[in-house]
Amino acid sequence: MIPLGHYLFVSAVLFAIGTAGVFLRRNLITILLSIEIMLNAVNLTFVAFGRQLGGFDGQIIVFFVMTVAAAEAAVGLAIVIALYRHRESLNPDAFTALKW
Amino acid sequence: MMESFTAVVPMLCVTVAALAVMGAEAFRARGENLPVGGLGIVGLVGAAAASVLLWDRNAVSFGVIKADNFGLFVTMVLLLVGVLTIMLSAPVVGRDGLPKGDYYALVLFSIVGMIMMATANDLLVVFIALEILSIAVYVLTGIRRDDPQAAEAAFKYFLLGAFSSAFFLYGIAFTYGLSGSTRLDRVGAYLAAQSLSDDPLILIALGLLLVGFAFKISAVPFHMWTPDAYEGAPAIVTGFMSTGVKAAAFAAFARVFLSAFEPFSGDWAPVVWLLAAATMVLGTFVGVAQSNLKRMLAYSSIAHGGYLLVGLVAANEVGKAAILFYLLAYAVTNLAAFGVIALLGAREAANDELRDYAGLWHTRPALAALMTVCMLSLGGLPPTAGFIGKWYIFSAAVGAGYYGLAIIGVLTSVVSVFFYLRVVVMMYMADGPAATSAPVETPRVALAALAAAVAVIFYLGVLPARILDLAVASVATIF
Amino acid sequence: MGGYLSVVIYLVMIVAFAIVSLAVARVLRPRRPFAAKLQTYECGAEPFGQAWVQFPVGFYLVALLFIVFDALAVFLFPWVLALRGLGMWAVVAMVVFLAILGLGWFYAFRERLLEWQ
Amino acid sequence: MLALIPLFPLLGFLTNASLGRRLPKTVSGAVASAVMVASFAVSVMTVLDLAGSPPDARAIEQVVYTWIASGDFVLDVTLRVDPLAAVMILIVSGIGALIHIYSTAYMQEEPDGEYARYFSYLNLFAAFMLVLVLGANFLVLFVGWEGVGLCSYLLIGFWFKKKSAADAGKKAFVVNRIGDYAFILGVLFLFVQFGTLDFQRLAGMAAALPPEEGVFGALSLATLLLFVGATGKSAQIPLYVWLPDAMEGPTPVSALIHAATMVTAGVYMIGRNAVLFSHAPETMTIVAVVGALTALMAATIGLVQNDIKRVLAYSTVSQLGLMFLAMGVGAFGAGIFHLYTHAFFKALLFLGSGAVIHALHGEQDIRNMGGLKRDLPVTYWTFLVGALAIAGVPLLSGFFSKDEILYETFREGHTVLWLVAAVTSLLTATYMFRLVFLTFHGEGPNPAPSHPAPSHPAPSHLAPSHLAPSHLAPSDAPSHPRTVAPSHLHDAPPAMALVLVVLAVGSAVAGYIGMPHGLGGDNQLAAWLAPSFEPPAGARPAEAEAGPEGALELTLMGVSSAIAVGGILLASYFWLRRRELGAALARRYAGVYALLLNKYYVDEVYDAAVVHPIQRGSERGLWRGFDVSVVDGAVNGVGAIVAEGSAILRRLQTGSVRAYASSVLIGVVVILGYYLWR
Repeated sequence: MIPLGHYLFVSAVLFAIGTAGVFLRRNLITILLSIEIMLNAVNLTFVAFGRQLGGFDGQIIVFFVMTVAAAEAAVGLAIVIALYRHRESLNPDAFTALKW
Repeated sequence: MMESFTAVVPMLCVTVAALAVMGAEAFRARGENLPVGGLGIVGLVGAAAASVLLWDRNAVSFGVIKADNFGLFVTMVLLLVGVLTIMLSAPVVGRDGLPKGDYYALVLFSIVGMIMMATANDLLVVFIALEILSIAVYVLTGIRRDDPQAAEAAFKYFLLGAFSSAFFLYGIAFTYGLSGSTRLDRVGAYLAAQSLSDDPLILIALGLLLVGFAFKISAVPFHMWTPDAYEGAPAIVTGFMSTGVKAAAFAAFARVFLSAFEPFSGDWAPVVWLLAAATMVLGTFVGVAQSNLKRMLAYSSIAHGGYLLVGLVAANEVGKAAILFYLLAYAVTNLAAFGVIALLGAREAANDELRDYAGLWHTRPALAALMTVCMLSLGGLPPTAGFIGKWYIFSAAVGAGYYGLAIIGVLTSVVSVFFYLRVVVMMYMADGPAATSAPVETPRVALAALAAAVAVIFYLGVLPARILDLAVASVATIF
Repeated sequence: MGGYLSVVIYLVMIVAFAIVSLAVARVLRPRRPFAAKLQTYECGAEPFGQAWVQFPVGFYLVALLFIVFDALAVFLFPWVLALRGLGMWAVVAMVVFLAILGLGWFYAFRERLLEWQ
Repeated sequence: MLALIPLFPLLGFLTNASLGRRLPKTVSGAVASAVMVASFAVSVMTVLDLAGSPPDARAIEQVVYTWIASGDFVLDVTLRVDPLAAVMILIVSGIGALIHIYSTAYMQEEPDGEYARYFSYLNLFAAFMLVLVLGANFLVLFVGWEGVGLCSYLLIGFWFKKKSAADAGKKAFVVNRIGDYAFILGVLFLFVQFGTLDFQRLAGMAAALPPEEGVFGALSLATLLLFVGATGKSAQIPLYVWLPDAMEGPTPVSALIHAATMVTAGVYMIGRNAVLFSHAPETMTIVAVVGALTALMAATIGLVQNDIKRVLAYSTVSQLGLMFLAMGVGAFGAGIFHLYTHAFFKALLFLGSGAVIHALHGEQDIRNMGGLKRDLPVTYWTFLVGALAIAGVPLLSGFFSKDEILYETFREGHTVLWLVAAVTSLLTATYMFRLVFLTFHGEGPNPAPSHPAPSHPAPSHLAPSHLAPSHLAPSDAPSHPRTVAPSHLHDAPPAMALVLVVLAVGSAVAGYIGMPHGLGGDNQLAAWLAPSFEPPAGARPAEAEAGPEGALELTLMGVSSAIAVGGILLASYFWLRRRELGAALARRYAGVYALLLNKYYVDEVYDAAVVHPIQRGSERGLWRGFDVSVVDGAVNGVGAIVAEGSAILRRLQTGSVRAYASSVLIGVVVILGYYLWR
């Protein structure tokens, strides 16, 4: 059996990759994907903990998180499309009309 | 089985209203104009009635929704916010050509999320509620599809919201892993047993949850989305989200940190102290330099979040009750202020620059007078709700020995009066531009909502005792 | 950990092989670039336009709707598996759930969101 | 019953604020005046009631309701009349009523809506002022304190179309806010120390403590903070700069708010907390010194000012300084006595100057006046009474009160302060009679020392930086330069004349209520007020009542009489008999003259230190073509730190979503880092 620490380490690395993606990628869609990676890293944590603790709680929580993530992604995509229609750009740094 | 539904009845009422709005819009004949806002108000009033009946019952549904008095108090505040929002929206939706069904349904769904968040007794439910309300509010922020600023605001709000909710969820995962449950009572029991240990995982979980909440209540340094989102969104939506979201987030924040994580208050209180101080100072000082009224009020609401955090740090009996009282006072005042801004806007021009308010007293005296009361209340001048709220917060801080926070709070609120009074100066002591000078009939419903809000502001300022007793009773039952 | 040592060694070797072979190729190969050689390889077809193709927005919208209904499956599968033990309440709950989704779908349909734009 | 006193003006405010635009002037003016008279009547009844009870039990209390209850701390909205408050409500409602009546005539040229707006503010002010003096604890007092500040601000800027008026309003507000910082902190501090904000309870608790002799303890700090608040409201060094500018408001407002009532709130507040202050001798010394310095400084400035209201404004600052001096040396009764007489004669002087300005259609520069004695007999004679009273000529009200301050100061051993106060008295008599002679005597416009006498008001850029343009009326109201021949001038209309006469009688006789023992009087006022300055019964320490030192008192009285007469003679020598001498003097000591004329350049220093840095910040494009003059005025005073800091912090908000995300991430890293590596 793989010890819990390994799972947690992998999920932490995944989370960090997602976080880095938010900062490093210059395309809105990719940034959305990075956030999905972060959420999935958390899902991995849940499943790992759930298995450690026994029972199905962890997995069931993941179902909910997945659903929420899907809804969030849907809205995110819609907002990005709306944004794209106005500015013809997907570079996050192009949107600085609101500041100060 | 039925018994377990009692605690969710208020939420069900609002949900049904939201579905009814969608259904009515979906099944209506083309071109038919339905008063769907009225449907929403019916649902909200029903939910309010249910909340009143639930008072003192401590109903629990499925173990995860707990309609205790604390939750019900916040629920009532949220329902009030909802009713006022819908009443103030009526003229705006028609004027700006917003999709009616979407708009009202989203407002109602986000209220469901808020109520769920305020009454949640389970971290996972807090997360789901947070997402329900956030997703609805993201869309509401960008609901003006013809406005590039609205799209930008929605996008920034969404991106940062999703980003921070990932941290929040990570915190929940650790809490779950440590305590074996996401239920607050079980988490609390686990933490109480560990309170002497220094397990870094507990602290990581604590820190991540803190980040999630701090983002939603826009505490510095997690506030950056706030001014942009508030400025870009339609004024009435800004009013709604600056009050409703903040109230719900604060309720959950207080519940989680003052019940389950109470044993670790020695660890989180210093951090929240810093957040509160930074939030008050930054919100106030940057607000001084704003020339756009919506943006100025955005910074002001950041600062108000800081005052609320002071109550959370103090966390004595007065402080807890003060949070509830302040939430109510702030919600009513801020919503009314944004309501005035919304009513002054036009489809082509938002008219939300400070200079657009010049001479308002001469063209629309009623709105100017209402706005004056709101500004005085936000500035914490007696005899308005804002003054009493601030008084309680600061006296709680003093009572708990946090003199530094109290002094920072007093000083920043004195500075903040400058920018609130600038609005009053503009309205009374300047000549108006053409934009807002055309005398327009203010719609009755909206005017009634504003008048009611101002009545509440004065009621809370002059006769706060009753509401405060309620607030004290609400916190006494759970913490 | 011991059981996974072989995997780690395997992984290291894979990476090392890729790096080494690419590096060796770079050193040994002749460099004579010309236009056709530098072109993007598109299965023999003549490449045109930018590599970053703009998909019509309609695709995204369909994807959007798909995601929403896709999430439904997450709840349907465990429900089906456990239905026998759950009884009537589970059926009612799922019907309500589906009804709400259905209402959403119908709303989208009436608002002409499902039409190809 | 007590609640009725502020309630009447509040009703007046509500009526005029809601219906005012539709009411004809006569009605809105009558309503506003009637509610004040009603309030005065109730006050009189209350005070008679109070006088009927034995001196130890002279307090009527009304708990309106429980306002705030947090934990053990319960705070009621309580109104309490004790002897001190009794004096104050009589002054506020009485003088207030007179000024309302006067205003009905004075503001006659305003359009209907503006007229009602004016009276609604004035009523609201009176309501708040009455709350201030009736409040039985700090929080109720604070309600009034903030409220009068707001009203004063609105009234100074009443003619907002005149830029100087709008600026003056903002200046008053900003300066007062600075004082209020300190005040709120002081109140909070007292709350921390004593757990109550009720004046009587505070006094009882403080009385149990030993005085903080030679140490600067908690009580000293709290009272010092309160005093800083008082310097804002009552225009003392260093926060006095707003009051002279406040003269941009309508003249009756200057009379009511900036002379007779609101500005005395600081003095009242110290009197109200006499026990606290007397247990903090260090603070008391500061109060006395600040008061004396302010008195002297303002008097010297008043000597050379040329705007009739500005002279009176500086005289107000100076007289307030004397009151603080009295408070500082522990002569609370004397201070309140002077507050009381001052309310009469200063209101009279302001209203008299209002009548002059009214007659001259907005002319305020005394260099363009002269010889008005003929045409404005009522105004002249009443003004003269007021001037004699403030100068301290024997047997008029000002004499008794000022003399008592001087006497008490001397008796307490503050010889230097006594000397300062005596010089101030001399200057007071001199500048007041300079004003009288230049305005009412002589032959009409007389040449100014350094400026050619403008027949039309001087353009403001020529005048000293803060000298107001002489327009009284807003730009759209008729405003004639003085082209009317003097013979066509008309004296004050009946309503105004009546008020002037009433106040003149008051200024003459009001002092007899406090006639000192030395002159065979029995100083009823001091006896009446005494219970208010002592801890509540039970906690009162045994008193060693010093017997009146008749001889000393009479000697000092003689000195101050001589000072008053000397001052008047000095003025008559320079400005009546040998006018050219005044001009010559000004030329000879041009440096001093310029220093005084420019008010010691304090405004300029504040400008350089506070306002200019902000404007520099503003010009860096922060305000983006914004109407700086109107909107930013309120911010200009906040302070350089706020504005510069604000500008820098604002730049953090770059608009880039990734920068925002980094902010979130930095927050996460810092919080988690703190937890893991602390």
